[in-house]
Amino acid sequence: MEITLAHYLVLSGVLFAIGLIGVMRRKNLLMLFFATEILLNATNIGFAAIAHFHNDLTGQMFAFFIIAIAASEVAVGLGLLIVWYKRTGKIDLDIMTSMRG
Amino acid sequence: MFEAIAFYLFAALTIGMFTITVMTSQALYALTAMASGMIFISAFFFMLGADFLGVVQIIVYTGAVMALYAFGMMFFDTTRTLVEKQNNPRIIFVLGVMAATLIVFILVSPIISTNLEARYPIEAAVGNSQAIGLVLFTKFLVPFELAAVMLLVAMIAGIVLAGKKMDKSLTLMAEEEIALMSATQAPKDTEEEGAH
Amino acid sequence: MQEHILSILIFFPALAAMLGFIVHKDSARAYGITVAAVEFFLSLWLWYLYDPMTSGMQFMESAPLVAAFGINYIVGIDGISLFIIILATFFTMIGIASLTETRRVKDLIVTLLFLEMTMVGVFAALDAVVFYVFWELSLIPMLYIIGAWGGPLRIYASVKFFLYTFTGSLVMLVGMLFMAYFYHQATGQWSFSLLEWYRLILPLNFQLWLFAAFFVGFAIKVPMFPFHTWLPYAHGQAPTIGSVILAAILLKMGTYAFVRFSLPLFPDASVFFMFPIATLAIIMIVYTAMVAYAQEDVKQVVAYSSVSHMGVIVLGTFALNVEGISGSIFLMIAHGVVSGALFLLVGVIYDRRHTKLMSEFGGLASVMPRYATLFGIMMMASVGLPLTINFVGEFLSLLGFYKQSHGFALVAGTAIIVGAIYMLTAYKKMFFGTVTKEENKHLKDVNKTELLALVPLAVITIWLGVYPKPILEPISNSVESIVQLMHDKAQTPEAQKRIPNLGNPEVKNLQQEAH
Amino acid sequence: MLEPINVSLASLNIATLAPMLIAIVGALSILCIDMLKEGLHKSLYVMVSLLFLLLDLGVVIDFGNTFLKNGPVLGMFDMILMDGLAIMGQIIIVAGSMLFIPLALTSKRFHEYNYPEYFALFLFMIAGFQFMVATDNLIMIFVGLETASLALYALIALHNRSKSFEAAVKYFTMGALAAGFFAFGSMILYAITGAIEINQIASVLAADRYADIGYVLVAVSFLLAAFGFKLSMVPFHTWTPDVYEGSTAALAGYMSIVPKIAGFIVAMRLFEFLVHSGVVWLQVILYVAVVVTMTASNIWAMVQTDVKRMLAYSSISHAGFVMAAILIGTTQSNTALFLYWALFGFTNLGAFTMLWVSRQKNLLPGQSSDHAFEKFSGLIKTMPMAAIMMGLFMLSLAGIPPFGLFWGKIYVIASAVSGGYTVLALIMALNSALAAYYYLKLIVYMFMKEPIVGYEKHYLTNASLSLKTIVGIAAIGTIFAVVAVNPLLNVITLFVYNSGY
Amino acid sequence: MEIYLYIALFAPLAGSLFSALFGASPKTSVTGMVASGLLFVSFMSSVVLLNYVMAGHTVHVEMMTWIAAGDFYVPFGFVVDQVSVVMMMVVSVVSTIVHIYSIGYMDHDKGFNRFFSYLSAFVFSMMILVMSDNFLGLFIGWEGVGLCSWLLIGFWYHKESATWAANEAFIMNRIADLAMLVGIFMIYWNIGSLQYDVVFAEISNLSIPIVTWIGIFLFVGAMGKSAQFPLHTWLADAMEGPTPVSALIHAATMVTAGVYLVVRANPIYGLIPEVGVAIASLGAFVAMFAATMALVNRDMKRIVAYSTLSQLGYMFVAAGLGAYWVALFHLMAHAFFKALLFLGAGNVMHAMHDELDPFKMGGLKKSMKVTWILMTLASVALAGIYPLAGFFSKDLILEVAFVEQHYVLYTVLLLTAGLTAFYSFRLVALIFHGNERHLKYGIHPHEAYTFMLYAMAPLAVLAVIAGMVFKTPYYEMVTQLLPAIEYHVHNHTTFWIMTIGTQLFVIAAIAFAYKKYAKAVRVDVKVESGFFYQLLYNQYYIPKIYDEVFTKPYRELSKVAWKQIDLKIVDATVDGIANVIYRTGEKTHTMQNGNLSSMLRWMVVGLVVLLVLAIAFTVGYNAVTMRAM
Repeated sequence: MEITLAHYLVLSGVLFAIGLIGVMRRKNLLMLFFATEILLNATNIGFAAIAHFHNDLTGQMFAFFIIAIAASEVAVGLGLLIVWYKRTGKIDLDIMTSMRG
Repeated sequence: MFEAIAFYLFAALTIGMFTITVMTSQALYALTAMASGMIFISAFFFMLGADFLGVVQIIVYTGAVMALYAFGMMFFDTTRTLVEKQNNPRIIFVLGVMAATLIVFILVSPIISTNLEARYPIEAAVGNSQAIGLVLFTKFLVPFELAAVMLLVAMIAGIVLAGKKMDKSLTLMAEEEIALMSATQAPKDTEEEGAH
Repeated sequence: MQEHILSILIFFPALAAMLGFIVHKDSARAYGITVAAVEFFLSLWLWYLYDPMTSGMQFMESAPLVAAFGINYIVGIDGISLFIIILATFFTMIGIASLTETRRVKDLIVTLLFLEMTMVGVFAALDAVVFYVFWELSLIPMLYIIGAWGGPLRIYASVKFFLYTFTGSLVMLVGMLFMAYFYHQATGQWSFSLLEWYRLILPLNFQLWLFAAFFVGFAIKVPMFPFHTWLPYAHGQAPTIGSVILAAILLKMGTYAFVRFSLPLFPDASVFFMFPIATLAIIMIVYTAMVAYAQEDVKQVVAYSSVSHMGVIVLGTFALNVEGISGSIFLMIAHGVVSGALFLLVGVIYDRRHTKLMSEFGGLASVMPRYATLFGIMMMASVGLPLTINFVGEFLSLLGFYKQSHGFALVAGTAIIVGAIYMLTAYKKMFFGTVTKEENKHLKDVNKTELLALVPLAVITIWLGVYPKPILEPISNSVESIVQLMHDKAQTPEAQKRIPNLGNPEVKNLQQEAH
Repeated sequence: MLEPINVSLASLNIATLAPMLIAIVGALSILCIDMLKEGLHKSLYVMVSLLFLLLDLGVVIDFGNTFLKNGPVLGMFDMILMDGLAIMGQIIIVAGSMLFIPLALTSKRFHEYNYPEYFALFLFMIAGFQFMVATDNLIMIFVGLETASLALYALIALHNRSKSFEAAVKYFTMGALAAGFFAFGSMILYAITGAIEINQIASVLAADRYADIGYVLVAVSFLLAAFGFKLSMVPFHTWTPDVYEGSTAALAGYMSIVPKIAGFIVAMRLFEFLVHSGVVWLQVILYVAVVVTMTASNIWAMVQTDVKRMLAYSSISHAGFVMAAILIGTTQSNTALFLYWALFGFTNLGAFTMLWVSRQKNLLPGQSSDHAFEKFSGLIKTMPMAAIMMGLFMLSLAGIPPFGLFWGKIYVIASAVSGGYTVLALIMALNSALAAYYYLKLIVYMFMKEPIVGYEKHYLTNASLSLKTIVGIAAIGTIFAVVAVNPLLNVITLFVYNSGY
Repeated sequence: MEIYLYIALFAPLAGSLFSALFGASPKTSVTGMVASGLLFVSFMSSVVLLNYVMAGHTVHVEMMTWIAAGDFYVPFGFVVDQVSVVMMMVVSVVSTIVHIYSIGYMDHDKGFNRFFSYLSAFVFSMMILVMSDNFLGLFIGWEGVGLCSWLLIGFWYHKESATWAANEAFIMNRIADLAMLVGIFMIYWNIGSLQYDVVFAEISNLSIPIVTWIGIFLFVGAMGKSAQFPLHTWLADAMEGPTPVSALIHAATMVTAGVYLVVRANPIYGLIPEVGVAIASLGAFVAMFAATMALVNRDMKRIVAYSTLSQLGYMFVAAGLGAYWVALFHLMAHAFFKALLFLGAGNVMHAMHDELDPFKMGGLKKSMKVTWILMTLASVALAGIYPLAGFFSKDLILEVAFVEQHYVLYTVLLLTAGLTAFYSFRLVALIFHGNERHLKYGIHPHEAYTFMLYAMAPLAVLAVIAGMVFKTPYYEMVTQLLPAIEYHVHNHTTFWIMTIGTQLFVIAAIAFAYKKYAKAVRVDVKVESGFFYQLLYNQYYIPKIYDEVFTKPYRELSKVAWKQIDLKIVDATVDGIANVIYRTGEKTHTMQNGNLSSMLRWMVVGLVVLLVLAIAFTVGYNAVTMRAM
């Protein structure tokens, strides 16, 4: 049986959904960031697959830039987490509710 | 056939790994599972002929990002069991499963577009990295440079935020305290972080 | 200067208000009186320059504002707007002159002068957007006046006033934009100029919708039943000056707008909605008169009486003939004078007793005879006694509507009965009987300042009741042109039947001369 | 083998990069200055930034002239697209930034202004936004967006107090999720069209007659979610009030204007052709989204107790209002969008600056938040000028004529009417009435209540000449907007029309 | 002649304004003098005009435009013709006398100046009413007298009953005025003018139904002013005012305005005899109805008021039957003797310290001889004994009814004549004869000022001679304008039987009254507790019914309208909408709970909703396209 683009896309979609579950579920911010990485990675599979099946490099380029973005996000995200941690000693997002309403 | 086996194998592995990442209550498991998930993804890249991407994936993710996360975990002391209070776990899974089902429902149907055309076709004769290099430094030169700026921004942001200067908040200090502090060139004993 | 007199009239108070910030607070009132007096005399001069025999617009000025979107600063007046403008300047003047407020007088004066600008602007505007601008802008000073100088419930009252009116006028704004769009469709040009809109003949279903949209804005302002409930609160809480201006001028914006917009733009719709609106008007007349009768607070009586009278005005407007419309416009002025005076009078007693409950009074006629007399004159005018200013308007309005429907006019005519009931009852409660409350025994009669405001009003009330011609004639001339316009534009047979054809208005004017 | 590619330098139109490059160079030079000498006063950096932005603006305006003569310019392998939208967008972005940067010159010292990096990041962010609007390539949009966003997260956090960290983390996390949405949406579009340039996507889809309707809709769903986040459409808006509250008033004001216009331009590029494609679904969805966003945020704004949060909800509502212009999708409505946003910019600048002026470092006794309503009680009695200014901005926001926003508002509503969306126009109008309630609430506090004893001397605590100047500019812009509307309208129409929107 | 017209018209106004100047100051006799003097001037001018009119001329002036809008045009126009000059004479004579009388009567009153101001204003209004040359001008006067009546009834405003009566009078009149206005509207829209001459010239061109309606509406207007059933209750209550006011307004002039209107509008009523008959029937009914109420009443002034009402009924019978000149004639005669009666009553009241119950008086003829004579004279005239005025005017009406073959009316009127005689002399007997019952209340009566008595003298003279002397010249003058119909019973025998029979009947009634009341008053408890007595004493319970049926429900309904409808429905709806919106905000803004997790979930929810909608649409779309294929 042949593996088609649809297979990859479905995989991509499933992984994305897993990422979504993680994003919704995680209370520990660091773990939450893991989940956002999953989202981007899921997309990357899709891009690479499309590039392959369309025989077009653009998809790979997109995936490449997404990796760059993911990396930058990690840097900034960790920076934010560090200051937050220094201030509160926790990285649990449930304590982050000083603003509401 | 080989392709199929490889696909299903890696798909299962990736899904498994990521599920662990998302579901486990052990931070270390999560980290490890994600790292391996990333590597399995690079396998897909290789399978799809995106060698360059595969390499970048391993280097950037498994090398840089994961290292950062590992550092973060140590810093935040999250190696223990995570305690995460879920006030309504069911809704999360309902939403997740729904999203997955819906996306899959559409994605399984074949694409019937007839006007697809490859703008930058992959030529078999050319190595993937070479081709990418060519495209990257012509068509995608500007985004590439911009990505560099973005990384610079991320770097500055990371450095500034994690820097020691953030320990004392001028925002929260009264004007007199600031004046005093700059006059005495920040002696250590006046460090009253978080006056609130 | 004459060709710019309207602009001067509109913006002079605003300019003066800005400069007023600099004036020392002790002199603010004198400054206010001076400015308002100058403005009033300017408006009188306008009357002097006005040619009463011409029915069209005079002193037109035009300047582009947003030319790309067809918004122009167009102002001009005809007989319909002239006198309401004079009324506005007059009431601002005597309002400031009779001011007894002591808290932050300067702010109040400045606010009033801004309000004056918006009032004059509304009545002079001939461009829908400019009209809308002034219309909305007039809410702000009034909001402030009620909210800052009002009674205990002032914030509720002022916010209610603002939001209610604002909501209505936003619907109207959509109507205006649709009208402009329609004009654009018809001519390829954007225009908000009223006079250009007049030339459009709209299909009936458009007319109906647009009429409804405009109606919401106007009806809330008037205020028509069942949109009237903001009014008692506003009046109840507003300081005297606020009530006076609100009743005398601001309410007139709604009825004026009916004449200026609804009738000539949508003649067929006007006929179509004539009876529903007349029904509302009658409910206003009778029902609010009953509500007024039940009140315990004299100011509320006057407030509800305003609604009741506005009902007659609306009815007269929708008579769609010269008699009715002229009458309703005259009644606008009349009601302005009379209700303004009544609110001033209520203010007089409020200043002395700090209560407006009628049960607190009684027998005032013996303690304050001059006050009782002035109140009596104004009350009788409000009741619509002949030879007072109200009668002319009320009579013509009812006369006009009688042409359209005998039954409606008959029911509406009960205004003269129910009006007498609540007014006389209120008067009786306040002035007749013996003085029962100790505090009332030594009340001072009206003083000179108050007389200064009240006597001119009483004089006008009777003068224009006896000799309304100087005002009625220009009004009537201008109304004729509107009615003729409506007749010419009317498409449905019903409308053609209901709106009279005047033939050539010029000839008729001559006929009237010969009388 | 690959042939070496010959590209003539002229065909690259390297000049199209100039505006963004100026901003980047500005940022780098600030970093260099800091490297050469530490501890320089913030006013230096403000002025340097201003200078570079001025240059930037000059170049953009120059492009505007060229555009009017020659039409859109493509550059750098068609990666940069200088059409009317891009130019308009950049003008608003740069000019808006120029008006906000002097707000750093407060009389009180706040943490972030001690960092030269703050200004560098600010300029990088502007460059990011400029890239974002000056292209129709999804990659460029994505990278530009992320550059700007990452810088923005840092700027928020640099205020250095727990609320600002909280705001930054929230914004960041949700932004990451939105980035995921964007990426996934782009992926699906790419899957069915093989293109990542919006106009190519459009033409492919049109050629296919939207055969893969399911894919298109799923892609649009993802993109809508992503831009819903950026433009704070309900229910993707939840970050807005928290982030506004957590960041400084100056930055909050900035966020209510500049990032949004960038978002709108991209949204316009993305959704306009879809709206016109006759995909009813999108029209309905956008319709619902617009109405829900406007109404819900207005309703929530009513119950706020903090002025800044109230303004946050209000800006959500305004965004919803403007989103309607995209739904309507006529030249007039797109023109209206820019007009509205330009006028909104001035007014909101004023309003947030007034808040910024009143910012004190610690909460006073009885004060529940930085800009709680009660702080403004009776302001007319203690600081009449401030009260009048604030009142003016509130009135303008409420759409009371003749102040700035009114003209934008009628033009948007007019475009709805002419576009055949009469009911929408009515809903928009009625929403303005809802909105009036909460703007009025502040006016009520300022003008109709008694001052709270002890608060009065804290009101103008953060004022400085430059802040006052900005308020003045905003006030003048708000009051005399009517004069500017006609020329603005003419120019914007030209730009929008010639860009094919 | 115009100058006399203006003098006659405006002299009272001048008097009024002059008095008004001193309105708030303490008593100054000069106001009374000046006002009376000016009225006398007005009277003299009226005399001049009368002479002029007698010579067959009329005066018609148009002073200035009043209301002109579109086609509507009404001037201040005045006409002195045969009808109006009669009214002017009546008004000016009676009012001059009442003014002079009042100087004495109001001597001790604090509101002396105010009183004259009001009283002269009333005369001015009345002059406008009778002199106007158009319906709207008439309406000015109509309302003007209403206003003055309100002011004067409520003159003693500290009395609750007085102010209540004043308001009642005004409001009741307003009800009728509405009908009158409608009548005016009808005239205008059908004829295009309100000028009498135009209207009367054109009226015959209108269809009869329209004319009928006009007639009905105008008459309803007249019913209010002339206090015809069912709008009659205010008149008796109006007796709360000072007695000169009752004499002038509620006896001699204002209440007859309704009659004047019908007479004036005779070309209209001439076209619609059916309406005329209805008017006459109502008039006869009222005549009887009022007379019965007067029989048992225990209030001196109310008795006289009911008598006025009854006489107005007579006038309407005449007017309704087309005998306009007779109606007008009775109006004039009645004015004289009724004013006299009232002024006499005023003297008695003065003497009795405002006591009104005749059962507490008695034997006053000793101390108040002149008053006794004057009042007896007036009562005789009222009873219609030859040769006093009443005989000529009232019996003429009986004849009219007879000649027009309305025998029922005739019978009613005849009976009423008897009743009239009875109650009139019951009053006279009770007051002036018998025991001095008042002594036990410690009252020592005294005669009024002499000049007051002198002032009354002309009225007495007129009451005596008006019938004899004036009838012929009056008839000749008036019939130039009014239909000249001589009402003679052609059969001489019948005539004499009728005349003498009537006289005898009346005299018998008088005798009965004297017999019953002149000596001692026996209170017949059985009769007084009987149904009829109670019915009559309580004015047929009509005021009570009105109170129960109209006043109270109106008050309750008003309360309901305010508290229930306005506040609880209309306003509550508005506030309700606002509250619902606000509450929604309060309830739902907790969605923003500040927790990042739920914020992220909201985003996913948004996405999923979009996806669901997208898929639903896709499925639907595909289904549709499938079917299409």
